[in-house]
Amino acid sequence: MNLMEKMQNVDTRIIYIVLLIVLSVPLLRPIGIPMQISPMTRAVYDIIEGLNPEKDVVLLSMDYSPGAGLDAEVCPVAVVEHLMQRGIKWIAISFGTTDGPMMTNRIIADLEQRGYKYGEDFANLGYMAGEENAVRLFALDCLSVPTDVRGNKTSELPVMQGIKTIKDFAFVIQFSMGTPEMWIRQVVDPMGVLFATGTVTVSVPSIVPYYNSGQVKGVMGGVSSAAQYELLCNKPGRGAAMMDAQSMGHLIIIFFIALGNIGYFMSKKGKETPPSK
Amino acid sequence: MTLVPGNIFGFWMFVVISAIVVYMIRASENDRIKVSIRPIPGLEAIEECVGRATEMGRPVHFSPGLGDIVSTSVPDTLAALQILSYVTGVAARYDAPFLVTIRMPNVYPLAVETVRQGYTAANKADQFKDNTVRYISSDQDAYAAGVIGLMHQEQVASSILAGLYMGEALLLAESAARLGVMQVAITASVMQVPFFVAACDYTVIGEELYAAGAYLSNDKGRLGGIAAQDYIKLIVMALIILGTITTSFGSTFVQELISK
Amino acid sequence: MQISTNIWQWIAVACIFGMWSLPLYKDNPFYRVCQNVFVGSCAGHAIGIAIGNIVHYGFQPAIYESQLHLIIPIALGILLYARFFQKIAWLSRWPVAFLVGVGVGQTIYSSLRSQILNQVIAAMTKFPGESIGATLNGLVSIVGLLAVLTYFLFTVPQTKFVTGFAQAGRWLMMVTFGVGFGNVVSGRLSVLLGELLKIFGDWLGMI
Amino acid sequence: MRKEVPLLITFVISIIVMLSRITTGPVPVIGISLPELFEEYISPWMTVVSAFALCLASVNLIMVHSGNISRKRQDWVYSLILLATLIIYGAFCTYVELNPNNETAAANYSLIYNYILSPLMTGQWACLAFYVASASYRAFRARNLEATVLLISAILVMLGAAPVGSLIWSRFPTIQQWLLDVPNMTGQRALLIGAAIGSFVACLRTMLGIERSHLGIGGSS
Repeated sequence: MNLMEKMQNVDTRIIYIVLLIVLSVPLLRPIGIPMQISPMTRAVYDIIEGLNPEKDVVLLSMDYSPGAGLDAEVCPVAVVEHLMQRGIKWIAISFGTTDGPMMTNRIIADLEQRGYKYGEDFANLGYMAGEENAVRLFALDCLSVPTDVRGNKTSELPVMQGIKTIKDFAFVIQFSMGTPEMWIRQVVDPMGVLFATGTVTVSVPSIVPYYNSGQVKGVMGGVSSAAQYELLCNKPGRGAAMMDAQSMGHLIIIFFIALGNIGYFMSKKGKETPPSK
Repeated sequence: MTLVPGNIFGFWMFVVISAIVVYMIRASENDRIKVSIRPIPGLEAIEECVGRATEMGRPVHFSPGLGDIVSTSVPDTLAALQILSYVTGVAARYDAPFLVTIRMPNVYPLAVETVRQGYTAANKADQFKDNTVRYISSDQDAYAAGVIGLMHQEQVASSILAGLYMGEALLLAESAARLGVMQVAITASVMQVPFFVAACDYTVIGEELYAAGAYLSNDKGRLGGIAAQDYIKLIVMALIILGTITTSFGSTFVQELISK
Repeated sequence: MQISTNIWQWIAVACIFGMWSLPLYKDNPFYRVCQNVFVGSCAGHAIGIAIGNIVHYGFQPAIYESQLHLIIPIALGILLYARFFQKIAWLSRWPVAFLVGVGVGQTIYSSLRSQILNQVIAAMTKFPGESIGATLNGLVSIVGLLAVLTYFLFTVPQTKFVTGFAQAGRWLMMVTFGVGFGNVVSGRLSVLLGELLKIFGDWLGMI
Repeated sequence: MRKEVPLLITFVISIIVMLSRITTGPVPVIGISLPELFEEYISPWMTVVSAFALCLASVNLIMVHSGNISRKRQDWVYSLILLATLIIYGAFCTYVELNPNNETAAANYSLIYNYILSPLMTGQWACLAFYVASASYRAFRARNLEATVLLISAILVMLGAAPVGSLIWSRFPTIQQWLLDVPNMTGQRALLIGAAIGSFVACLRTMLGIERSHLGIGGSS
């Protein structure tokens, strides 16, 4: 077996270990490579900067599950941090996955430890079955959710005072693992609310047409976007901590592609012509 | 009862295109129009796939994807089953060993029936065996792992992946490519196409899946539906061109009309 | 470095390694246990949330607020399970028909409105643009859009022009898929990084 | 009866739901407006029926695995583990859902959720990063012109999206943003419109009962 064939036949487990090492080192010893802020992320920041803490309430649609890990979780954490910094009230509800309420509880648990008040500063309305249909039902009548996750009557929550339909929210942002068609179809287009979305990195390309058409006013996508957001808020968190490692990860993947292709072309040269396409 | 403003154009567009769809489906069923579909290169490769397997004396693998028949993935799964019917016919003609793997319990009975009918239609009912169609697991990762295991065991020569795919598409296609399996992927799952393009020999993309289903099954109603989709697309393209021209001359007439 | 003394952190890390043992090592009993606990607990969680919803949105308003019409969906919901009894299996078609009906009704018009008409409006470009760059971008967008749509025209006569234009559409799609692939790499790495952050930070206390 | 009733249900319900979002004012005969009909009846019904549907997959799972256990099929022990977790988890979660005021139970449930279910789920997903790495080494070959175009744009995006890209060449982020905003946006928009048209036709076929295989009634008519 010559070198070129060897290059084509590295055991996958070696690849995995290399990947783990390359990712771990910058995680433990960050270098702090400066980053640029994308206009789609800045748009979300600007919307929240423009809200009025006296009267505005924000709705978070929490439609991600723990499966997507921090790639989905860092965006809502960064946005909620910003909302709290500015003293803006918010309400969370879930339509896309039964895991949503638990993800909200994680954020709330941290805020409560820091002295914020459940029910006054924020509330978690839980999961509503029916996906797209439920989104529309809630938008038409926000009190159709009888109780929150802690058994309080929704209509009696201080943060819900003055909220009847989706139009009473100053801003709606959905955090999901996919694309926001559900909200665009049922709420944004027919009722015209200010809407943005935070999703996982994978889904960003599919959302760009909606951003371009103005149906979605801002897009956050995964760790890199959250890191930029943390930078905007001057509060580096877990997103920023991962960025150097993320860079190295990209480089090593490009290296793997190159390695595989060099081996492929060199070994192809030596042999007979491959079957035609 | 009146229309809410902002939906007037949309409503009439709905009525018009629904009428087109229904008319085309009926007209095609009654042979009033003849629908012919452009060649889809990946589909020609199916025969090559089966032929290759026959020469090597090893099986062809087919997967109708991860979709179910009770969710939004219905069209994808049905199209995949129509393709399955065609592939069965080719496999029967070539006497190639054939293997179908299933993820969704609901799809299993439909797939068994499709394959059985495919063999019967080719007058080779005796070639249909109980283990031709195999239920693997409803968990997508377990399904992928099971299929990869089978490919090793049975030394599959070529593989046809049709229908809806998710994250594990990467697993399936990459492992098969490593085994030197010739692959044709037919999917409308946009997110998975990059992996298929990179790892498979032929990739049939997006709506080509539905067209392929109609084309290979020769179901006249479905072919009519495909023709209707083309008309809708032409209407959309005309609107875009018209809007661009009027906008360039400083008029927002078309936009206002559509928003009415 | 300060290793966590919280037993739960240890359990969480064991679960992560259990799942990773498949790619990093090979199929093994520990992985199988994790895999089955995973599938079982997801299903259990879904059952709990579903029962909660049935009670909160079905039984409670039906009984305490005497919204008796809610008996209809409760009955339909129960009929879903008729499929497990061969003789009355056909009854489960009714709730399925209801679910499908609402689903179709919700999407059919709104997909026309939001995904077709509003995107069509957004695609209309003003020529010439504000700068040469904007004009070129506009040109790429509009010609590219028409080319990809042409690629998906199946029944029109395939003249040389149509096939050539469609091929251009296919090239554009390859660029699109490349962008998608780049983002997939980035996204998958982020998930793994998040796990490493938990292992090094929450468990080993190295960050 | 067996065929006609479900087809009729789908047709009537879908028409009401569709029209309920674009019309106002009472319908001549029934005297109630469609939006009201939708909001008061159909929509709450849908919430309840879909909650019942949520359990369906779990029931399927229970049937398959209890079958494995009773027939002592290969690896039935794993089926037992699966069933046991399902029952314990299901019971605990149900209790928490029905007694939202019991804070201790909720806190304990959160512990199990955050430290068992959630790491298992993320662990599973994180494996995809490994597979992407091995796939990029073994499968992503520039084996034809199309794959080459795809790979080049993917690499440009990867370089532009990571901060390190701009250290290598300051224009990478600009290129990445352009690829995302212009060619990608165009391609995605076209795929979006195409998919919407496809789904429109599929929905219409279902609505009119031309497509009925989801109900298990033959193929298309």
